Amino acid sequence: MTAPLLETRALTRNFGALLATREVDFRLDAGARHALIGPNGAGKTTLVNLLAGVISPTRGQVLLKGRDITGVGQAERVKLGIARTFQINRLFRGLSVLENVYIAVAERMGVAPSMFRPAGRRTDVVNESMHLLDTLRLTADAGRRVSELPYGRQRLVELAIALALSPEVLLLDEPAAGVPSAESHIILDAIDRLPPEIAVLIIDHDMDLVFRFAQRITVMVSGAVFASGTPREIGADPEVRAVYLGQTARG
Amino acid sequence: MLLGGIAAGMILFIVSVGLSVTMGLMGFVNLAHGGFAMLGGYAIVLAMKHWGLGFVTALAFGFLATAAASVVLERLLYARLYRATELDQVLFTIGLVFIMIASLTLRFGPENQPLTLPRALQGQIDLGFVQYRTYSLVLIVTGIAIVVALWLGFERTRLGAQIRAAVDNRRMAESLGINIARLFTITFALGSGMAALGGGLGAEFLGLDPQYALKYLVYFLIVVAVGGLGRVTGVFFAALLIGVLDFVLKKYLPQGGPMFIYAVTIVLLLWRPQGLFGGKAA
Amino acid sequence: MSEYRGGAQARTALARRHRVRAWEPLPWIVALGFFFAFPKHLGFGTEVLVTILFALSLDLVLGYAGIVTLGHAAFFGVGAYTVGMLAKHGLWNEPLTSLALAGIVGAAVGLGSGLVLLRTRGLTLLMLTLCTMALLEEAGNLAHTWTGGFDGLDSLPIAPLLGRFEFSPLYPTTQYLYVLVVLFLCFVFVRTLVYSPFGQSLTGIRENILRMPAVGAPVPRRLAVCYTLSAGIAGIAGGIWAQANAYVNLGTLGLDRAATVLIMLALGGRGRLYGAFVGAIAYMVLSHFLSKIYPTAWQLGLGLLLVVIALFAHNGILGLGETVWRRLRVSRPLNMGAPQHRTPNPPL
Amino acid sequence: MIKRIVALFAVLASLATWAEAQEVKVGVNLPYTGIGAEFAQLVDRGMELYLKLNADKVKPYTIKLIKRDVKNPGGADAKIAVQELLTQENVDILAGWIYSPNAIASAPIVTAGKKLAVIMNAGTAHITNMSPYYVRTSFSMWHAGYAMGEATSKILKAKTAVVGYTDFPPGKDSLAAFKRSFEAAGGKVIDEIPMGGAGAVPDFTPFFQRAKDKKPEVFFVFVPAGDHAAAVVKTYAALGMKEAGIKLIGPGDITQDTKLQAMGPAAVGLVTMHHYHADLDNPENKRFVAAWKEAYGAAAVPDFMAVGGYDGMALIVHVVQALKGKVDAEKALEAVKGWKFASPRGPISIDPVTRDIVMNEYLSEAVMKDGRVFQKVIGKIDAVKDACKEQKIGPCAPK
Repeated sequence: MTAPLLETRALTRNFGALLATREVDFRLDAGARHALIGPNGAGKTTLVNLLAGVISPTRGQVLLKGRDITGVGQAERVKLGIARTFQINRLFRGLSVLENVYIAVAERMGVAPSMFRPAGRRTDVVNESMHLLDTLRLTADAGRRVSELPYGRQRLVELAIALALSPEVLLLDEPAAGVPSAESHIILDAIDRLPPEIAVLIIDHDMDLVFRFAQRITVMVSGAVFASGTPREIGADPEVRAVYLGQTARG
Repeated sequence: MLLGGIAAGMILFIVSVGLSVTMGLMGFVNLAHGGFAMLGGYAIVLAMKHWGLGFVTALAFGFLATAAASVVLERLLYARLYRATELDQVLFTIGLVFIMIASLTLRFGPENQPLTLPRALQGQIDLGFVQYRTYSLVLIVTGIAIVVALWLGFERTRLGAQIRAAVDNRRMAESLGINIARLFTITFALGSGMAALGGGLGAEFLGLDPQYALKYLVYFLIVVAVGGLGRVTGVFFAALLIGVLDFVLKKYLPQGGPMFIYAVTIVLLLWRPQGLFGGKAA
Repeated sequence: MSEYRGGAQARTALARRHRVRAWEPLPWIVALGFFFAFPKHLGFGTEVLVTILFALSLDLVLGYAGIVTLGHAAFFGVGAYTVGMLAKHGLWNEPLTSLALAGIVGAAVGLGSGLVLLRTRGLTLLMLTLCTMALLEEAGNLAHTWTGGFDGLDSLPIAPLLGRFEFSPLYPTTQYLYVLVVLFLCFVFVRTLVYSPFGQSLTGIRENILRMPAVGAPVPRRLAVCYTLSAGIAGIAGGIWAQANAYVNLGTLGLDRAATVLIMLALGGRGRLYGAFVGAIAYMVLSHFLSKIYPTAWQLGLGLLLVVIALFAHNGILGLGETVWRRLRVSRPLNMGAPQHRTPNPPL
Repeated sequence: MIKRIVALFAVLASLATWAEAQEVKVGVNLPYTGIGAEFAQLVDRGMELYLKLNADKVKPYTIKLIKRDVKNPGGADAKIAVQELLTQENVDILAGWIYSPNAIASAPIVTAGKKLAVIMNAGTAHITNMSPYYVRTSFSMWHAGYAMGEATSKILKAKTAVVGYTDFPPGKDSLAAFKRSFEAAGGKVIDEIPMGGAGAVPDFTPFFQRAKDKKPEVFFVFVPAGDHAAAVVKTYAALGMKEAGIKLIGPGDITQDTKLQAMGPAAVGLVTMHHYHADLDNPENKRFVAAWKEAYGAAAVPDFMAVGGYDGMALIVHVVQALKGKVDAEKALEAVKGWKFASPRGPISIDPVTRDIVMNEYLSEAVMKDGRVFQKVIGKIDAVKDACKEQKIGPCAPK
């Protein structure tokens, strides 16, 4: 068996007395479509933060392609190919959509530290950004300020920024959260069209989305991995149904 | 012989505690806080001078008058800027300070307004083992009484619990049905009232003139930053620490001037960026 | 708007935003015109130009990177003292080289303090920058054999510019043109910087500092670079101030100066390059003339002005102008001008 | 016809120059706003009062005061103010300067501008050396400091002293002056305590506690007049230093008249050396104080700053009269040298060598009299010159 793309070993993080994640062993394979579900407060976002390097674990390890990256910071992990989106938009609200994506593309291409050439003259960055917006069907909005967009399209920009980093691992934290149902298909379509070589981990409460999308599902409860398997296995697991699926309010 | 430093610390505490709580609660950078201390001090000193009020009555008057004035300002102006950027808040409150300074200068002139303490509080007191400045002891006792009262209020009352909850997690508090806007109006009024008390009580040491609002602002801010936002006990210990340290350093190393306090603040803040007792992100 | 047109317009807007706009030579023409029209006001004019330069340096950190600092005068003062001490102690008084040195020393102090301080935010950062500046000021007072203490260093023997042009204390014609040229060069540098990918990433930090690490940006390092460059320009501003006045004192390091420049920038409009110009001129001209009429009135007026700016015109005079302009030309797409500052949150 | 028109124009032109000669423009720089606003007001009122009381002495000329706010002791604003007074307003005479740093910063401009410049307060000793056009009608820190050192030893018979001073140049000047004469007369300064800066009034308790612990016979304090002084007297009383047998002495800044009554009984026993206080017993002063109260209210009282402005304006009027309204700087300097005047502070003159003031110094003790604090003169030294320049100490030595 080859080493998984991204793996955690006994990953534990506590906030004071609260154990946000405990002894999480988790693996994400190359090109995977993996969903992470669980009730509120189960530690899903904490796990994403641990994977992205926003916070460091109290104990345990994170490995990327077999290499221990536990001590590697957030920005460096992006360079290693781990990108993420946020549950609540974190966009450059006062800037145009193009500029939002430009910032990420420039960062990935190593152009960002350059001080003397005008940003607009870096046609490589601009072209790449426009191409990306094209694939997400955001071209028409490229010149508009993000804060002026409807929320659904803002979520797309959130995704665009992450994709601009050409990740190998993409962590999507509730990508459709807050999007009115009339617009949510935009997000779902975009997720469907994600390049197959990217390994995607998605957190969501929307079971339709999860079951439509995922090849594998991990269920977390109270900070620990409760069950893991194919959608069919998870769907059929009576215990999962008892603790989670049965009581889910949404989806 | 730290009593002098402790007394100075008490003044710092009384003025700064309101600033800490309101900053912690709303994240509002209120540089006009020293201005409320000044307005209160003026109210107290002038009420004694012109209306012949007693010291304690005048303090109560200053507290109420300043609290009332602050409510008006809070509702009319501050409330509009709760979600504004830090810089806008800084500008707004600096502007407010300028208006306060200019108004007081126009009305009362640029000079110091001397506080005349009741005779009983002047001079020295014999503690048996040592002679000490009576008023310093009065300040220390008052300061301790205030911190105990505030602590009890914070820990034991519903209002206190609401404030603590809101400081720790505003969203959570809101979802629990706490009316943040009302809560803030109340704490803002209380905080400004406290500042007024501090302005009046401290006038003996710090004087009282239109520049007061800016002269001591840095000290108040240092105390709040070191103590942590929204932490009554944190501010208390920070005020004591700064007061005593300042006193001791000035007495034994007067050559260094106020340099040490700045150095100490820098070191403390680098060591604990959220303040010695703060937990929440600043 | 068709998809194609929207994309093309956004692309052109980005590709063209750094281009010199038709009105941009105007401030420089005005500045030159001032030289000939008001020969008796050149002392004031020089002070205004230096202040613009200083405000411009602050705009880089405050307007573009979004760092609120109350200690920017530290770098101004360090630059001024570099020039002052070198000249006063007979070490070096050639203007151009000592000015460059002032910039380097300012940048060095900026780098040192930036690496340490910029990890913090909010009130903590505000207090740290303020205390660092206050510490420098006290140190300056303590080291009076070198710095002249409270009195400062007076009658600095600054050598003639390029060996030919004397700095006259009473008719500062040389000073005015010299400062104008330096301001222009620094402006060109800052302007280039803010339209570069580096500048774009600074606006990213300003707009959402939490997102930046998630796109792989080394935020602390980038902020430190920005802070260093800004400190260098502030150092040049301080150095040239010392040269123009043949004088330096502790006031160059004071909170007064740091707060005033912040107010000016906010008044003019931050993150807009020309906000520094508009703010410094508006502030200084108002102050100059109003306080002539009635000094306390100036303070009252300034207070009211700040309150109004904070409540109703978050982006200063230029921001107001832009809003009006945009209202007049509703259909134009965004990004025709400089990178926009964050939209203010609506009041509750 | 043409001839007539030409003649008319000639007459008009000569009238115009005559009218111009009638008006002398005096450019005043004072910190009208900020921490020095109170001082500015005193000097300003002093100047205005002289003009008001002596309108007949000014005739046939008129003196126009052009006032500029210099805001703070930073130097920069003062420099621009002076520069513009010279280049824009074309003033004939400059006046003002509360703060020494401002006078120091302005010096090169004053020199380049070639106008008589009357310093009405700034007291750092060597300032008058910095420009040949500087003339001082206020004081040098050495006037009171040096005299006090001698008096402390000879009149107060003290052998040990602690010096506390505000840590800025006038404070250091005062310390140096006191120490020099006190130790020359056989006394000993056992501790020197810098007590914070001039910007904000510190809490003096730690410094005074330190002084008290040293148990000197006298505690010589220099702090800027105003709020610093009020706080000094309060702290001295509150710490019981009087009861501990330590005498508080200093230049008159600590018993500034405008603050004295507010200090109340706490001030009793203070011994100061100064060239002026409102209780001086001479006819000029009686007239001056009465006029002051009439002009500015019964509660108002003039002080040494007010006198600096008053006497400064007297000097300016003298110069204007001597030069018949055409104030040329070099001639003005000649007119200034050796000028004598019966000031509210007693007879004064300008030292022709140093352009600094020569005046009496009064040793006074604060006592209670008729329910108010009264400064009783207990000693007097006539015609005191600035000892710093007399003895050519440090920067006071001529360049």
